[in-house]
Amino acid sequence: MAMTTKSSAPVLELRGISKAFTGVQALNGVSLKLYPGEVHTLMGQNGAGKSTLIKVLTGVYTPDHGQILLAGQAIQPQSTLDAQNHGISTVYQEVNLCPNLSVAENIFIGRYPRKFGRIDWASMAKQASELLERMQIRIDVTLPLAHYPLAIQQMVAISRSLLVSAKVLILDEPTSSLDEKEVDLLFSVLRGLREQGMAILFVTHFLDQTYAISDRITVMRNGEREGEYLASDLSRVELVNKMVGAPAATEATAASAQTAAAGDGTATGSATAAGALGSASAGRLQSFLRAVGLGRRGALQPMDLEIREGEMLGLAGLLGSGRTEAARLLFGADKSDSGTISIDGKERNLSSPRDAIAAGIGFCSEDRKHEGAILDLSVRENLILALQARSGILRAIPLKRQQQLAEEYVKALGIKTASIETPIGSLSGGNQQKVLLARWLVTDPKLLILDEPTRGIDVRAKQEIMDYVTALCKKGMSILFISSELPEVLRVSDRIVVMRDRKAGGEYARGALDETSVLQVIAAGDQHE
Amino acid sequence: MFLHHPLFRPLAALAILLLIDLILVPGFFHLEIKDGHLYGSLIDIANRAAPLILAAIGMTLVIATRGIDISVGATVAISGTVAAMLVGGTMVMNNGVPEYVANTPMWIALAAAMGAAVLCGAWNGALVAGLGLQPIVATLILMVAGRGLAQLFTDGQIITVYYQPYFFLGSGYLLGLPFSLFIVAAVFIVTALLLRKTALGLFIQSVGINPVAARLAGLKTAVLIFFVYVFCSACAGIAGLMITSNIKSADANNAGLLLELDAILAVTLGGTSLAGGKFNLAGSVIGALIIQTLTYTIYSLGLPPEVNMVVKSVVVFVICVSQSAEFKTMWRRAFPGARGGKA
Amino acid sequence: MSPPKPSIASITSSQYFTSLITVFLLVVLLAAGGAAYPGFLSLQVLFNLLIDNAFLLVIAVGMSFVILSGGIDLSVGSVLALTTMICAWMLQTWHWPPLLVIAIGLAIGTLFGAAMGAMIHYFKLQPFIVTLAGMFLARGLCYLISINSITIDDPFFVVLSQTQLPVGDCFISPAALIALATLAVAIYVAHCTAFGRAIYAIGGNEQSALMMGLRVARTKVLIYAFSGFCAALAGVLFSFYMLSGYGLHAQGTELDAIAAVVIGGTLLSGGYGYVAGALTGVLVLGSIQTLIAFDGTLSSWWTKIVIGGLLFIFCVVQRVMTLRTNKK
Amino acid sequence: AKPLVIGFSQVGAESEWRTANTVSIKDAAKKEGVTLKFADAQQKQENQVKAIRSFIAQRVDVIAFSPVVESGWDTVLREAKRANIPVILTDRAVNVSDTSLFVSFLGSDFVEEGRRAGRWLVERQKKTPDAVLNIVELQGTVGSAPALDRKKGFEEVIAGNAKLKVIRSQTGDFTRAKGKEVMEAFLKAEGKKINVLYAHNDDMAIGAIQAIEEAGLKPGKDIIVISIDGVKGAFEAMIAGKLNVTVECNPLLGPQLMQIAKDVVAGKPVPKRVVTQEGVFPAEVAAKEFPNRKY
Ligand SMILES: Nc1ncnc2c1ncn2[C@@H]1O[C@H](COP(=O)(O)OP(=O)(O)OP(=O)(O)O)[C@@H](O)[C@H]1O
Ligand SMILES: Nc1ncnc2c1ncn2[C@@H]1O[C@H](COP(=O)(O)OP(=O)(O)OP(=O)(O)O)[C@@H](O)[C@H]1O
Ligand SMILES: [Mg+2]
Ligand SMILES: [Mg+2]
Repeated sequence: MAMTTKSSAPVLELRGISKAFTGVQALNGVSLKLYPGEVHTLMGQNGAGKSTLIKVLTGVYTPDHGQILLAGQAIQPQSTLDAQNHGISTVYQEVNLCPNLSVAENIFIGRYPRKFGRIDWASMAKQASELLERMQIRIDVTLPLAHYPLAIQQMVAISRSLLVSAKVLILDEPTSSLDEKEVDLLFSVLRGLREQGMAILFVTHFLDQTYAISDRITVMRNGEREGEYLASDLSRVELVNKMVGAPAATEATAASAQTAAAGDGTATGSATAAGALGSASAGRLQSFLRAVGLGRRGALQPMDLEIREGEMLGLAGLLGSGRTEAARLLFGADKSDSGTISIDGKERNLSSPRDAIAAGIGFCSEDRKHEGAILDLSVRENLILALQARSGILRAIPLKRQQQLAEEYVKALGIKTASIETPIGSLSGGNQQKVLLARWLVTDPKLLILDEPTRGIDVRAKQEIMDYVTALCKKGMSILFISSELPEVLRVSDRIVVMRDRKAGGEYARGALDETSVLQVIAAGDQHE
Repeated sequence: MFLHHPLFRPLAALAILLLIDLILVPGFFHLEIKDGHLYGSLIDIANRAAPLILAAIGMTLVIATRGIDISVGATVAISGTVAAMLVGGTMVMNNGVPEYVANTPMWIALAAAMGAAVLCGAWNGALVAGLGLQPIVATLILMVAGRGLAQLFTDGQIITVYYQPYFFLGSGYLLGLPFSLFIVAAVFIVTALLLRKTALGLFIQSVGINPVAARLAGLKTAVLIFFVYVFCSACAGIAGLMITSNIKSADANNAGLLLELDAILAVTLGGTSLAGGKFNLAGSVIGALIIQTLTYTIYSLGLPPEVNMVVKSVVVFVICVSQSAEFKTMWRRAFPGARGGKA
Repeated sequence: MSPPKPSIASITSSQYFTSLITVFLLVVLLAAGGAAYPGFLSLQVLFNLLIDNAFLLVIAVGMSFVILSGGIDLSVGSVLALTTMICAWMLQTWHWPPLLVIAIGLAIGTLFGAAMGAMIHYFKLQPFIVTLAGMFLARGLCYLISINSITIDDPFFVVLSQTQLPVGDCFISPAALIALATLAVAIYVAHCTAFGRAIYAIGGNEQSALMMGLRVARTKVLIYAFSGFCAALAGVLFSFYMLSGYGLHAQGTELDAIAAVVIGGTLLSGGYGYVAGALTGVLVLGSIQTLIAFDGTLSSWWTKIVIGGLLFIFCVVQRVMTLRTNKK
Repeated sequence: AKPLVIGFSQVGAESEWRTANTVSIKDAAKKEGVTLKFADAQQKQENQVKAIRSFIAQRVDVIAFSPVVESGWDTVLREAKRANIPVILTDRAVNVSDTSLFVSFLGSDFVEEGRRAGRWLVERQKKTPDAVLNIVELQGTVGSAPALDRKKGFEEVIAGNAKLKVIRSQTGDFTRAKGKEVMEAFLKAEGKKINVLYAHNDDMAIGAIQAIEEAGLKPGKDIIVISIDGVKGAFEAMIAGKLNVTVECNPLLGPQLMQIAKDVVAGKPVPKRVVTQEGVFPAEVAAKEFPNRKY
């Protein structure tokens, strides 16, 4: 398909775009061509400049140098609206919708259906429902967006962008909070748009998805364009190497990159392979935390859960199956209305995050924008916040020690930041995520709950983080791992609890399940009801 | 480099105001020793600004948590009234000779006044942190009722104090400088140390920027917010003592009237955003000095009272606009050569 | 995918409840007044609530828009005073036709608001501070016109001031009807026009609104212009009410308006609430005052304390009931 | 018989003078067995209008009020008239097109108070006929009736005298704190040039006296201090020799108000204007007068 469009002129062309922020050259002479009727994927490590490029393209930032050509004409989009009027429609990395407005309004705001000059609410709701139904989402569109989990919000953002009859559609990591089924749906929608001749610029960290949909791939590295390739010409390993740096990079990097590439490719295979590396078998371990009948009306049906010392417990399940809710209850972020939690055999009342932290639990939330990052504060301050909270307000951690910790973790997790005093808000999405992970790692918790910790993190970083966490696990830290990426869960967990319909659906030891069988467990549950 | 310092612009605004005084008001910078202490316009400004600075310090922390406290004036009235009533003293005529008698030991009066102020803060804090009322309405309640309470204590009378030691607080001198300045300095230093040497500053900012994330990171958000309101009221309480001591009487209806607005103005002029989060304590102090200098300048210039407000508002507009980053960009675009080198 | 069952426990549904609770509490307040004071529950007393608070209602409507967008406007009371002053001045010294004078007054108020909105948006200044300075400026301008109060004796104003539209045995003033009409228009604008929805969007998340391609700049300037317009219209109504222009008119009205809007169930952080809440809020404040006037035994300070106390009870009951409902 | 019901709308409780006024009215009502409906307007005209409307709704026998402002009373007073409720003004006058809207005005005359202050100064000036006296003026709240009138009356009297010059005039908002603050600034700006201080009320004068003392001058001697109201504090200051004269503005209107109200209801004719008994108290008589002061 890409071949057919090759001959036509590009709809959108970027020439030598540069953009610097104080202390960072985010983009340096980047050029890019988008042809009608193709999916063009932008790949690169965290902080490579992908989001910045998109923001320049859509008028959020003004480039320092360079040109944007739309159908051969130079344009200077001044705002998102301006870009939209030029036929460029965008879904940004951080969901940019209004939580207080209804789902339908979020889709239609700015282009309401009207009757007698006023907004036609009924027809708007109907159209919105239909639109979402095309993506197989059946929800009450008249409720405020804030009612729904991040994934739904993401789908709403995508539906919104589909509504404009745009020539160019830009999606910045739209799939990071979607599960596989939804990704498939999204892709079939995108394929349809491609048929109609739309040019699609797509950003993702998932190699599978890249290959499933792209015609062409542009790799970015350190704010520069590394190269542009036809998807069919570029192997996974090559791609990863190009993102990470020359193949001549250190052996370790290349090796881990390859594992990552391989891991993403063949999930079940590597699960067993990784299993060999795993810690001691689950059965022998001591129980750390035991929850009995833990539940909350309307969110989670009473469930039992046991987490053992030094084990990685995976929580698998579809979107909205209640994983996040379970994690929040364990952490005391929400109050449970049934059940008990005991830690080290003693019953504990975890009624606030403080209690949980005191009991040695850490929780890395899935919603980094609203529940994680304190945007105006520096990387250092964000990083030590939980540790400081635990040691109490009066015992301030000396600045020296803070800096040392921050430097240490910036290095250990490969956080790309101008300095540890940079506000976390100006870091790229993936790097913010790493800082938040570090926030919990410095507290040296006995149990770390990771809710979608690898969301928005590039392949190599993902591998590094999982390696890091696995190593901690071996040293005795327990981990509750929640991820929408089934292969990843299967690969790293010692045990897996599958959740569906907001209750625990079953517990399985490593190796007892593969991807298809998990899906079967979930499906079987559905048949039961 | 210092051009980028957050204090640069408030300081520059203050400097320009003083420059105007230097040019237009003869003898503005004249200082002399009178009765063994310094005497002059600058001393007046500092002395007058003291209660405002105190209120601004407290308000800064409240604003940093995304809150606001519009009951500061009422708290000033309450604490001042309580102190004045307890210290009190009455004038009795003894054979045509006036004689002053004090009522309660001064330290008890001061403690009671501060206690009343802290109670006010606890009330506000409980409403905001405990009940989750919106700060402006929560503190509106005390703003309306507080002055009423103070008047209730005094039966609507102005309570005149006849007790010499009490006057020291607001109009005494130490080492040739107004004693109130020492109080302000002490409060400022204690607050700054508290923010620096403990994690209070970090926590307050975190709560102000993202309360949800702060809670999930294990902060006691409610306790912090409660504390901040108590602190603000305590500052207001000291300001109340200072004001009553300075005019040797407590005027429940007028003491600290609209002080909250000036305090909020001072905080913003000092570069702290009302949206919460990052704050600048020293900036608030400078903001308060800007306001007082401006008021004093208006008096000194002999402007007719009708134009006071217009002048004040225009100056505030000018300072705010000149402080905005957007204005700087526009300015640079308009005069590329003029400022290019500096920035 | 399993069909969604949205939880009832969420901010927005509680918003809806908050508004209902406010109405409910208002009814309780009126009933209590009726039980305690004879003659309190007459129709005329209820109409007086509207007649006496018409200007406050208009201001609160404008304030609702501003607060819904996440801003605040402290200048409204002063703009009201300025409008009364301008109207009185033009009528009494130049004898211009009253309709022209009203139009000029409204235009000045609107421009004043728009200018503040532009400063807020383009210089990224804090609404609180810009409108606080605007508050000083508008009051100051009043004194520049005259420090005396100016009596208006223009026949048109006098007629509008003294007309009583009979409703049964009772009457209502034209100003009250104008205020209600303003409220109706504002409700329509807020819920049925793109401008109204953009206000909510900006209040929900300004950054997102911008990213969604809304005209944030234009909307924000318009919001403050509208608030300025409402303040000026309130000023015109106030001149009907008082038949005078005066620099000290309506001191502190901005706080009453903010309180009314918030009591009506609108969140000061923006994005949540209904314009109609302004009416309930204004009626609550008005009823409290009327109750106190009917009681007639409270001294000045007790008046303040009782107003504070009633506000407290009101806010707490509202809050607690909202929390309750949320829990269910 | 049914007790007389009077609805009284007070300005507020903004000063000692005002509270004394309120107390006097309440006490008189109690003494006369009159039911008093008291409403406090917290210095807002609109609140007074609201209160008057509610008095009308309650069908009181007489409405009395101290208007916050002179203008803007036509409409509501017309409503009162239509409801056949007589209206008595206290303390301040109103400016209405139809004077039949109220039956009587009981109160002091602010312009006259200003004149008295001025006359006292003119007399005083005669002691030192050659010296030019530089006056600084502390005005009340900008735009308020007492501030406007006291300024007007004072200026009227001194206008003819070339030796009396107002060199500074600024508002002190009727409060001690502001009075002191403004006086401090005056002292720095004009220094020893100031010979006379004219304050629109006692509170500002008391504040200013402190500022004068702190400047190392002697209030009452180096600077002549004139003020208006005659509250207790002023007498204390005069006894201490710091204040030269206060012009009385009598707040004790209660008994007279009750009398007028009764007469009106009984159908007796009442005078349209009742001026209260007021004096001028120079420092010399302060000690003697002090024990008699009720407020
Ligand atoms: N507003 C800003 N201020 C300062 N620096 C910024 C800002 N936005 C981005 N940067 C910097 O620019 C660089 C590129 O960031 P960008 O968000 O484009 O990365 P990305 O490729 O999208 O990464 P990710 O995959 O993690 O989302 C990063 O180093 C980031 O810190
Ligand atoms: N498809 C959906 N439609 C509507 N609501 C949903 C949907 N999916 C989840 N929810 C809501 O999400 C809540 C539980 O989901 P939770 O976030 O705990 O699950 P999760 O498995 O962690 O999902 P996610 O992948 O979104 O994090 C429920 O309150 C439910 O209302
Ligand atoms: Mg990105
Ligand atoms: Mg989740």
